[in-house]
Amino acid sequence: MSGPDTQAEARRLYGRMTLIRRFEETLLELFSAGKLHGTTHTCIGQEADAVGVISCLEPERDVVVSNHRCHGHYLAFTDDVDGLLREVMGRVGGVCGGKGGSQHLFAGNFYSNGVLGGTVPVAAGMALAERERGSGAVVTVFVGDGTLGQGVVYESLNIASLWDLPLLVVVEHNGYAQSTPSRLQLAGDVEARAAAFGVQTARHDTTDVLEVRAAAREAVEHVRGSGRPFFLVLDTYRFSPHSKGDDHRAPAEIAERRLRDPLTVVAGLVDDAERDEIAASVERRLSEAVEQALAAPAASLEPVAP
Amino acid sequence: MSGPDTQAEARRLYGRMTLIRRFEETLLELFSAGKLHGTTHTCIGQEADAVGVISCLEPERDVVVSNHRCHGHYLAFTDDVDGLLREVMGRVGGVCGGKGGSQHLFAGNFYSNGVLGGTVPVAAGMALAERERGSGAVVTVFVGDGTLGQGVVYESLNIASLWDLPLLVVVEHNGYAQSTPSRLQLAGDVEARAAAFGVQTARHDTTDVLEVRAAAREAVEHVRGSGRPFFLVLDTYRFSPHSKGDDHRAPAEIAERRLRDPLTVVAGLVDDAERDEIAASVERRLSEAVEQALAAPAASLEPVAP
Amino acid sequence: MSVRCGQALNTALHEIFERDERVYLLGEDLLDPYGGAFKISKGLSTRWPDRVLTTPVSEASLFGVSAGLALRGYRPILEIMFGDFVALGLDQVVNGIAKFRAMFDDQVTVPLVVRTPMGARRGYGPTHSQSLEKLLLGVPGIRVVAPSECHDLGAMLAEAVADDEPVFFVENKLMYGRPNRRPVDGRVGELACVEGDGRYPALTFSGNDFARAEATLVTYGGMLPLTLEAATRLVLEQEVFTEVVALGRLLPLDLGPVLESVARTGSLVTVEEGTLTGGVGAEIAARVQAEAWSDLERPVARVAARDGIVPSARTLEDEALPNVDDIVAAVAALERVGG
Amino acid sequence: MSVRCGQALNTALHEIFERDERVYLLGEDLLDPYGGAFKISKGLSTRWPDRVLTTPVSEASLFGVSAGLALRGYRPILEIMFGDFVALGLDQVVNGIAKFRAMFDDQVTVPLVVRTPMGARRGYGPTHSQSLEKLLLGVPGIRVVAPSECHDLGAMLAEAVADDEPVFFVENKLMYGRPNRRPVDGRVGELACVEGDGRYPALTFSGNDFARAEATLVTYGGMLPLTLEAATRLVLEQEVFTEVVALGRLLPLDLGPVLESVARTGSLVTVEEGTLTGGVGAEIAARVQAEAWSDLERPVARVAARDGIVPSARTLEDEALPNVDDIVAAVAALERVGG
Ligand SMILES: Cc1ncc(C[n+]2csc(CCOP(=O)(O)OP(=O)(O)O)c2C)c(N)n1
Ligand SMILES: Cc1ncc(C[n+]2csc(CCOP(=O)(O)OP(=O)(O)O)c2C)c(N)n1
Ligand SMILES: [Mg+2]
Ligand SMILES: [Mg+2]
Repeated sequence: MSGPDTQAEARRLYGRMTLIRRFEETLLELFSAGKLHGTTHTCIGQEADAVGVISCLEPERDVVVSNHRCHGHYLAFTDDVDGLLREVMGRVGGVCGGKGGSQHLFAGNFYSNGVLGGTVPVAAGMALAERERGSGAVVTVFVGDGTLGQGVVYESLNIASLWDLPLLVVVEHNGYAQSTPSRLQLAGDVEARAAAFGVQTARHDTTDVLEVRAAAREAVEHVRGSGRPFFLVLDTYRFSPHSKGDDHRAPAEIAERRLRDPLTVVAGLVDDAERDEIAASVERRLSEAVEQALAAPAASLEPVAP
Repeated sequence: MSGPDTQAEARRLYGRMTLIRRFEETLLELFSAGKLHGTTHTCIGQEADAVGVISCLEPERDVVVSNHRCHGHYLAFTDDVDGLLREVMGRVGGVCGGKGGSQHLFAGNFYSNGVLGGTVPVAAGMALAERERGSGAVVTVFVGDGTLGQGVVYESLNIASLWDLPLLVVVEHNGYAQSTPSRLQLAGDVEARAAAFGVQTARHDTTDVLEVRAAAREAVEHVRGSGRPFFLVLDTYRFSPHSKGDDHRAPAEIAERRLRDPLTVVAGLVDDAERDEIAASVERRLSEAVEQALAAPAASLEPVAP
Repeated sequence: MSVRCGQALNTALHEIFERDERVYLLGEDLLDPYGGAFKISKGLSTRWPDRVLTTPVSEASLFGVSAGLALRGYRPILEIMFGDFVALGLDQVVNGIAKFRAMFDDQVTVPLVVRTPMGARRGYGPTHSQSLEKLLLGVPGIRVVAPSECHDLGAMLAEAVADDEPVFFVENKLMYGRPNRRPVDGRVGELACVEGDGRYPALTFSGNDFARAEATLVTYGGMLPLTLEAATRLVLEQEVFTEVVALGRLLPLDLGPVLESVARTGSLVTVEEGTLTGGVGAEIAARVQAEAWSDLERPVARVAARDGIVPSARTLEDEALPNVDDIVAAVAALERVGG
Repeated sequence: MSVRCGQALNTALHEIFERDERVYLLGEDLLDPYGGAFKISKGLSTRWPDRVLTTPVSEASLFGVSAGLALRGYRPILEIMFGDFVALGLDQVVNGIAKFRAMFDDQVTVPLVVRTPMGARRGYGPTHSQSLEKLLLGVPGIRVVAPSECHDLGAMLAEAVADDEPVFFVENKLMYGRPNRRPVDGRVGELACVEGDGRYPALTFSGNDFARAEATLVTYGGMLPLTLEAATRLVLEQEVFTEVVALGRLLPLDLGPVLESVARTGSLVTVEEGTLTGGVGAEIAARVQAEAWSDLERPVARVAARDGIVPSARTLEDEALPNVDDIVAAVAALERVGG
């Protein structure tokens, strides 16, 4: 589990996670400094999910549908720091021209929406399109555990199973919906909820991006190979507040989960020098992006010369 | 299984089923004769469900929530032939003044609505009310197998399980939603869909009203005793079309299921004389009801002297 | 003898399916021999078994699935069995379908068509008889098309499928069984009929070849035959001539033909089957009084269903819904105000 | 210094809970210390742990559950975190909650209150900034109440809970943080303010003690402060006096105070934050032109959001939404029409 290939891979994944982490920390700082307006939901602590799963996808062919907590998915899929930063900041050059903002992103094969649950049937429909087109694409939709409260998720699992749709549902189970812990919103067994519809499932309690990647690879292969849906539950944790403030979870609980920070977990496979280099290059990239975004004009309805 | 108590019981249940059967056959005749307007969904063939389940309930205390196919449930619960007939016929004296018609009934602790699925959360809310009031009531909601396509059913199972609601969901699994057979609308396993939410389940493939009654008694006792929901699947079949015409099922399939007609199945426990007596009294009751309904004025917005 | 409207729609669907293999049909009970609850989809599943998907009873999800198909290059048609059930899909409509194009900065389109029958007068009761298209008027980002029995149903359905915007194609239950009375040589029966240009055109009718008329009646969908009957009765019983405009599209609302007619008549009555408050007539009245103030000799009047349920009993249903008498009375009452 | 509107609502909830044990609160993230996303429910779960139910994220079901509670004798309050999510519950609203009483022939009532914040100007983007109350106007059988920062928020919420009809209590996100500026001795600051009678009263404001004014502005909810600011600017910059009516209830719509004011001013401008087409202003305009035709010197004008999304970027959001300038311009433009 630590040959040279794994190490190169770990480095790449570690780099991606570091970018996402620092991107979102930067957003929170910009908010605190009053340089951002609106809302944001960071995935700090959950980066292994986005990076591990999306590393198994082919961005030219596969489709990702995400939710309110979409920055990590977006960056893992597109690497488009500028487009996202400017979108969130409402500046010219935002990937949706400032119309969508943090929760409503589109680029290439990536889509997100901020209303919970409704993304799942849309993803199912996209999977149907890809199946009909014979593209061999897998459509991956990320949802949180709280989103399992939405009935449309089950309607869509039923349909995906009935119609053999190439749909991968990834549940990022961070134990909370906003302020509400799972025990107050989820009865029974999460995996069984999908299995009941004849959908194959797996669940992994890990923040190790390589483990996530291995689990996702199996899931993606299952979907691509069989053309049938898969329901992958990833137990995780967010260190940051739900949105920008207002975190009432016990500090001890957070501290304990920080011991399993995905950046630390995989760090053993990246040597110090590489880590420093990654850190430096991420900081460079982000500070340039921030500087340019701050200098860019505010989004406007007038078309901008390219 | 055939002592004198069982026989008396069987007679009572047989009588109730006969009433429902003949009531609905009469409706279909009135439709054919152009004496009825609107729509109707008969439960011909499924009477053992309504009669068996409702025989375990206490109409003064327990609540029933039903769907489009509600005549059997209504008659089993209220025995109100006149109120229902006039409601369906749009005459003065209809139980909802002609406003609701066939699918939208209310009387005492009975409610029905014609939009599929939405009844389940309403029933859950009623169960919450009864729990809070400490009435010890069980709220029973009848749905069809096709209605398991509605996501709100799963939202409500989750809530009923999380909140310990005294809710009995009865699925009358007649193998079809309108014209569509189960295999085209239900993936996976029906019982597992509820079990996944930590809800106790049972499934019985029977048209024997005594068996239905035994199964329902267990379910009702479970709900009343534990205060927790129960999901009871009853496999059944309707002999009549979905609504008034348009039945494309194979005649051989229907014929085969007619061998298990609930009226025949239990008939062995009722002797010929009793059967004749029941038949005669049902005919008398229905023909009087029809005659009076036909003579009654059309429903009107003006209040009618009692 | 013209074909019935239901048949015209069915034929159009066959032609659309033949022409464009990106077109899919989703909905409940679509398979032959059933062919959909109102039979409009008959024959399609036999000819194109792979492109007709009969679905579970999962309206909310179906709106989303259709949107997903449309976002990825297909042209789905979603049949919602009763218009009342559109309510189950409104999150998908309001927070997804209507917004994707704008919020993704014009980089995507959602070319889907939702076909659904609205309307009452069949005794189906409160949850199966509504005219809920009024709710859709408040949702920017979609189109609402509502043909009448005198419209070119096939052409309009084809236009809807070819449209890059999401289209609600609102049918009417009673219309299905009635003849599709297309204008021939500019006439429908005794009436002169002028058809507008472009997609989803309005039709304007006159009983005296656009000679002087005393009021304009604007309506759509299933209320057209009642409105035309009222217009005829007004001529026969009161010698009052009117012009009748049957809109083809309710959203975006193009009131050109109405404004032109009002410029001639000076009076307007809106006629719809849905309930009054927040109805189609409200938006029409608000616009016409703003845009044609100087043409109007009196306030715009509205004829609509009583605010409330559509009861099940025929007698009660009749009392709740607008009928020919109501239209005649509304026109007669115009005399008494303004002027 | 008056309390903030959010605080006033929170205090009212505490009083309502104290007074009536049939009152329950359901919604997402209600438990202390969180107390709901906008904190309006703070403290309730601590005092009444059994009557505050924090829920899964299941809006559709929650509408139904609340209806069930209400049908069986309780008085539930449902908090929907963002008004945009009302769309998920519209089947329950349209096909259940709004119909039960009528279709069950007046034998039941559904006394539930849905509290929800609508409105934009916080950069939350297209799916978290809408003013969807306009869609509810087309649903007979419910009430829609929409207090402004000058209304007696506590009393109105208590009235809603005491109401036997289902009530949508539409709050406004920005209002929560603003002072609840109740009239004192018939004045709010410089302005004379007359409060109507009965439940959910309208407020009518005048900058010159109801001496001659040139137009009436009718608005509600979060647009009141902008409308009052526009009225002030019109006086200062153009010496144009107006009267401003802040409705308390949108459905059923009681336009008495508007008609009274229009009888004095002869002109009406409607002001709302939601999108124009099919908005609240459409119904108001349709009614006022019908009922006050002879009082009106010119057509009713409407100020509303551009038909489209509420974009996320502040600059774009500002362009899409109606602001003080738009209101001033609409009044200034009145001069140019009719008269
Ligand atoms: C339909 C809907 N209801 C409520 C919300 C408000 N909301 C935003 S995020 C969130 C919690 C979601 O929890 P989960 O699905 O577990 O995702 P997480 O935030 O934990 O990543 C809620 C309730 C929403 N966006 N959409
Ligand atoms: C939300 C909704 N969608 C569709 C319908 C139309 N419809 C009425 S009954 C029915 C089939 C229901 O099947 P099932 O639940 O199995 O009950 P059954 O008719 O077999 O008793 C359908 C699709 C409806 N009433 N409500
Ligand atoms: Mg979560
Ligand atoms: Mg069935």
